[in-house]
Amino acid sequence: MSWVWSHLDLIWSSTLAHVALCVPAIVLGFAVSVPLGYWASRSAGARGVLLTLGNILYTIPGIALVVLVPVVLGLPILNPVNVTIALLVYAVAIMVRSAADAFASVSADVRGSARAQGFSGPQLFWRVELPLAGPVLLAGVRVVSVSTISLATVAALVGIPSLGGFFTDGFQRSFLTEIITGLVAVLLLAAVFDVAIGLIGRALMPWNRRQRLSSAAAASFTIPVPQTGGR
Amino acid sequence: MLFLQAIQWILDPEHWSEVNFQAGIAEELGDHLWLSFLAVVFTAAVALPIGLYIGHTGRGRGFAIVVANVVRAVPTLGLLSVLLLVSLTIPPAVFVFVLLGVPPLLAGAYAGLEAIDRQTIDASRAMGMTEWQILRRVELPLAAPLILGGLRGATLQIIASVTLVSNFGINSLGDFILGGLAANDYVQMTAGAILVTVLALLVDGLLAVLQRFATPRGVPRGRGASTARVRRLPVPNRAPVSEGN
Amino acid sequence: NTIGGGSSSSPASSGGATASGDAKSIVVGSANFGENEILGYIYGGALADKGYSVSYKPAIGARAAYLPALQNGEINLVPEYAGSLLSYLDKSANAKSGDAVKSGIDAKIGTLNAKALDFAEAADSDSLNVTASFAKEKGLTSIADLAKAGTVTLAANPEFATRPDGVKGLQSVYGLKNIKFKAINDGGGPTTLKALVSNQVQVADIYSTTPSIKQNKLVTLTDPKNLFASQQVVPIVSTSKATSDLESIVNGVSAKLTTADLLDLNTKASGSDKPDYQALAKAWLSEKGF
Amino acid sequence: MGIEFRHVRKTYPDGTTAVEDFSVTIPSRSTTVFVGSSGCGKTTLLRMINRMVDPTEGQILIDDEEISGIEPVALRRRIGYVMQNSGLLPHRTVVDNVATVPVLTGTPKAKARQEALGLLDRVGLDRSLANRYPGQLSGGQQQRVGVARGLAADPNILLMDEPFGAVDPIVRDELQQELLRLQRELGKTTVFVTHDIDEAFLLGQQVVILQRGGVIAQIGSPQEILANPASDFVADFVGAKRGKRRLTAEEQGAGDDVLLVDAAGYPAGVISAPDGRLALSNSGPLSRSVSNKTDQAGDA
Amino acid sequence: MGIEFRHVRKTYPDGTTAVEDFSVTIPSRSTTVFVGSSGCGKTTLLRMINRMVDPTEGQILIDDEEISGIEPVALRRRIGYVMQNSGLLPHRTVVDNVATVPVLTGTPKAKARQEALGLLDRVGLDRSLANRYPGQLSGGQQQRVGVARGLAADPNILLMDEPFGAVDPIVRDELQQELLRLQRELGKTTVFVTHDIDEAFLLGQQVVILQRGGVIAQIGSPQEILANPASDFVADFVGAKRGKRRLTAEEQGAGDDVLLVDAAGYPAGVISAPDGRLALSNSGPLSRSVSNKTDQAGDA
Ligand SMILES: Nc1ncnc2c1ncn2[C@@H]1O[C@H](COP(=O)(O)OP(=O)(O)OP(=O)(O)O)[C@@H](O)[C@H]1O
Ligand SMILES: Nc1ncnc2c1ncn2[C@@H]1O[C@H](COP(=O)(O)OP(=O)(O)OP(=O)(O)O)[C@@H](O)[C@H]1O
Ligand SMILES: [Mg+2]
Ligand SMILES: [Mg+2]
Repeated sequence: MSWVWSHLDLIWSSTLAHVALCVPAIVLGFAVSVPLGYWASRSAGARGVLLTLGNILYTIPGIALVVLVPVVLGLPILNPVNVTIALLVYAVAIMVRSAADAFASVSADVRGSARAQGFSGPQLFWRVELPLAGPVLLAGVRVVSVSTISLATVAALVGIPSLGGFFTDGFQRSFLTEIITGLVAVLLLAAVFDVAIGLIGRALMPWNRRQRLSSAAAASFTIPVPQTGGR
Repeated sequence: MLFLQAIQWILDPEHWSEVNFQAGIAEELGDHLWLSFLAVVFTAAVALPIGLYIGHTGRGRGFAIVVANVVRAVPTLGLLSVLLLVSLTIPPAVFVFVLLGVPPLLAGAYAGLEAIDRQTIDASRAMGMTEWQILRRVELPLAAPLILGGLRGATLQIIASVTLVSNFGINSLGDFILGGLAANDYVQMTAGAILVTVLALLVDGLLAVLQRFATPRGVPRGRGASTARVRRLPVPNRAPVSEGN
Repeated sequence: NTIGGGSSSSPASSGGATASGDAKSIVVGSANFGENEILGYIYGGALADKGYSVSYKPAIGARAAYLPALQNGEINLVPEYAGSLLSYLDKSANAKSGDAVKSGIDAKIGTLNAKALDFAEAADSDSLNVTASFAKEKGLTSIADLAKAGTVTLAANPEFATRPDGVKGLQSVYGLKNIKFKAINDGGGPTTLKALVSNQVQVADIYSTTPSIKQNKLVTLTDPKNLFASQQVVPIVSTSKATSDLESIVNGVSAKLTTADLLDLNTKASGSDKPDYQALAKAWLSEKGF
Repeated sequence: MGIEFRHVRKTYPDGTTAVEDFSVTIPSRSTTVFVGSSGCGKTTLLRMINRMVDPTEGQILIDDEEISGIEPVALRRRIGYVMQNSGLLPHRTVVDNVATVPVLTGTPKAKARQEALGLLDRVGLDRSLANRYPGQLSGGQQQRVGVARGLAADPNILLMDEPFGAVDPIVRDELQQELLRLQRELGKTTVFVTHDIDEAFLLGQQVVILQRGGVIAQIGSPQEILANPASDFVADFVGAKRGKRRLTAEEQGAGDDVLLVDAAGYPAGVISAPDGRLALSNSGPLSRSVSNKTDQAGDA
Repeated sequence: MGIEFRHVRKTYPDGTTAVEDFSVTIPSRSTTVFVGSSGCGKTTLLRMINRMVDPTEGQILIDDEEISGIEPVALRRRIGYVMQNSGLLPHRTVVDNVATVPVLTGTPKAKARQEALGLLDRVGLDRSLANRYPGQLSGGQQQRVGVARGLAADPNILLMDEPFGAVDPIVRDELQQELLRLQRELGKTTVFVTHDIDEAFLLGQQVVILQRGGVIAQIGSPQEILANPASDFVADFVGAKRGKRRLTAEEQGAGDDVLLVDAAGYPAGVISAPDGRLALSNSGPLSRSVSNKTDQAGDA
């Protein structure tokens, strides 16, 4: 325990580094997945292709992806962007499916009636479909955020700072305290993100507040995507 | 091109028996599958009963959600480090992957049961089926596609993640990735990644076929296979069917 | 600082990919095992004392990861081990003596846009170890004796499989055909040790300065045919940063670094109170009067 | 086989009191209809009969035996149950659905199937549908299968919870007539739940009009209720107050027919009235006449 | 504002021909009801009017202007549309739902909201509900909001697709009366779709009875159809053939009232007939009398 107190600054800086790896992946993953998911919800063909592709990307082992990204993209080896890109790939692989489900979950009745009111195509998307897909999208983002944070620890295997460093270093030194510190830090960070995203969702979707908070949480559990426990 | 070279690497028969004095593809593949298989079997042993219980009774759902979310946040690398530091054998590794597989399968099992039209179950109960008969004859067959969907998720997840054990000296296809990394041999590393991905997709495809077969005839195929959606005629607006005993 | 980046002894940028431009700002990298990280902090600390702005990228990984990083300028200084470095640079090299190794390295290191500075006296070579009971049972004292031990499995870092002085060397130099290899990616650390002690493997490559050899009463097999070249510590520096001022500081450190120091540092590092690598480096520096 | 509710009360775990204090006697071999608007407790009452719901207080007796002493599974196998949306097993063929309960109770499969085919005839379904899955049937056909399944164990009691609520009006008419025919042929003790007062009056020999909380607003034969609504609520519910049931003759057409409209102006039908005189008749076209009904209600 | 269908045909991409060859003129400022059983093409016809569906062949004209030349979004904003399950936006409050179209067409938000509140009054909804979300309303309340929303842009045409199909019978009665009142007050050209013949007769000044494929079985005022069904199909559909509309007087009660039953024996209502004589009246209690109706249908 005293080790933890004397290394708070290190824990903090590792946490910041970890956050810096994850946040862009989560945000970009969301931004990329929404249009793809929308497309997949509109066309069965696109859905098949995108989800299969997602599955394939998803099964590429984490270390391989982290190492191959700079080789393929020609980026510097120690650039944290490599890890972020790898995380982004996984985030999209998971998120496209839930985005597709989210848009598919928008009631056809509501869509039809909005069209009948005279919503134009873009108005329909921004004012009706996107907000109504919100709860399921939110559930998807929560899954992605948790798994991204957990997954980002593999950065340690290629010498990029993250909370995963506590695992590799602790392991080499047979130092349980350090590994467990890392574990706890990752879990706490995941929890903080989860709560924060939940609150953002609550603020953005007031109509969803009363009836369906629990069902949205349930959806995050129900989405039968393979979850990334962290590889 | 890297990818083609990697395919060539895999097709080289020598690599199937030995790679750099170490276990070849055949042996690593076997070990990888075995470890994955153990993990999947134990995952099923843990997640199915719990998932079926939750789905059938509707109890313990909130608790399961919390547990599954926490489990999902646990970094595999960290947990492996802890457990393998304590004992460097297969069982702790299997335990870690079971943990990884439980959330998707649990979700599949319980979502599968929940997606069944309440009226179907209700009618079965009203006909005089015992709870066990309802589970066996109604819920399991109807939920089979989603349960197998969950199993697919768990399996995919486990096969892809087992590579991590190579870090700790346990055989898996990850050896090719780590070996390639250490020797700056991107071809070997890509080959390792391809092997893992192809293995995962093959097993997934196999399960998908199984899922097809398990989909009861008469139930509309396709995702969700939800019987909750077959009603076609307008139904008077009513409180959700919440009765039950 | 044991892990993680971003810690610098000066306000220099910590995350930047390259530290070009200012010759007085240096990025020190290191391999992913404790001793090397400590060495990184020692060299870095000495430079920081002399007004360099130093940042660290510790625990990058295997040689195949950090040397390309040096080559493209993401790091500027990294502590290396002479023999392994030479066999990385020149797969066919078979120089054994210190001078031959030095000239071998000098001939090739230009490809890394880097320069090797003076060797330290301190050396940390690979060493093959067996448990005392196994040694007794099979009557083993030297690597050559392994020939009579039947099929044995040897554990080492993954690169041992492809290094010229790895399994290949055992075959060509000692004629050993009975070696199976198992990669364990912890630089002779706890997993390797556990595998050895539990007889999952019979031979383990553990750095000679690792305290666990003594602590577990392992038998280090002698290397009569000098398969493992002299592994003296040699700092290598990007050519662009290699001013004479920097060289003299770094060489000054190397001159005082002994094998005993390494063993001592490693013992402390894995001891029960788990001190930080950076603190160990600092302590060593002040002890040696820097 | 009569059914008796004695001061039955049901409070659900969440605190909703669905039924407050309900006592009624349901005569055997006739149809009793519970009618009332959504949420008034109809389903709750019905499901207490086969112990899908257990009362919080009070007793329910079937043929003077308290059902709380009967094992629920055994009880349910003796009672037919038909519900809206049929609740058929989507993964079993029509014939297997009908044969479910006999198979559960140990009838050999072949025999149960054979009998199931007979039941399909009985409810007016073509045998060619026997090997279809429920999803391949129309809503009306599904309901017929549901009725056949309810009859499969040859139960003395048939519970029907809005069985025709979800089908087309035309198909509903057919099913209602079919049910009347079945009832004449089989004479089961039937408890029928609906929120459609027209349906209640058509099918019920005894009609129980319920208010929220399972409170009985009126009980009696359709004629009694229509002629003498016990309260404003009942009058309103059966439409008498709003004048819907109070018809007026509007116009003499070309022939003898007079168009009758209700208070809302909605044409309710035509009647033959040569020169404005009604032809009175005391026996309806069906045996199920008013006097007949009153007799049966008297059984209660 | 009249609507005219000229030889309209609709074949969906999957090959289903929903409407074969449909021609009809819908008079302005009155209510035309399309009635028919499920799948006969009612919704398809309705949605062709606001170009939610485009015909495969034929033309549709509004006030003699071909709508294929009007931009769909603009057209829809001029036409009110109300459907079953209201189709309200679940993420907008009631008042915002009602104000949707005015806001879309550029009315300042505050003004649109103010007007929306007025519309809530108009459809009989309490203003206190204005800031609720649709999920917090009952089904009947949601339908009222749906109607208010349909009226918000003050359209000349109102399309209603089984708007009351999913609500309680009692609430449905209320809503139907409300709609009649609104129609009297506002006089929109209303096209109403239902599969309930009673509803069609109650609401429609012109009723179009449809067979599968959008084939017109009969068109006319309720009285015309009821008195002279054009075919067996129509007779069957309106219930005349089965005798449901053919009432007979059954029994003279204590007072002047006579109970009328239909052919199935189902009591349809009571009529005052002192000494068996009907009191004839040529004007119903509502201004919406038969002659009135016939006039309006004549507009077509
Ligand atoms: N399982 C339950 N738990 C809690 N409340 C319930 C439950 N089932 C029914 N209720 C409540 O009890 C009351 C009566 O419900 P019930 O289903 O018996 O009504 P109903 O008359 O059948 O209505 P409907 O016509 O809508 O089917 C309602 O307020 C309902 O919300
Ligand atoms: N988008 C579509 N694609 C293919 N076929 C369709 C589509 N919409 C409707 N149909 C078919 O066209 C026919 C008429 O459909 P429509 O929805 O107009 O009927 P409806 O009279 O409104 O029925 P309901 O009373 O059930 O609403 C049906 O056979 C239906 O299956
Ligand atoms: Mg009910
Ligand atoms: Mg329709």
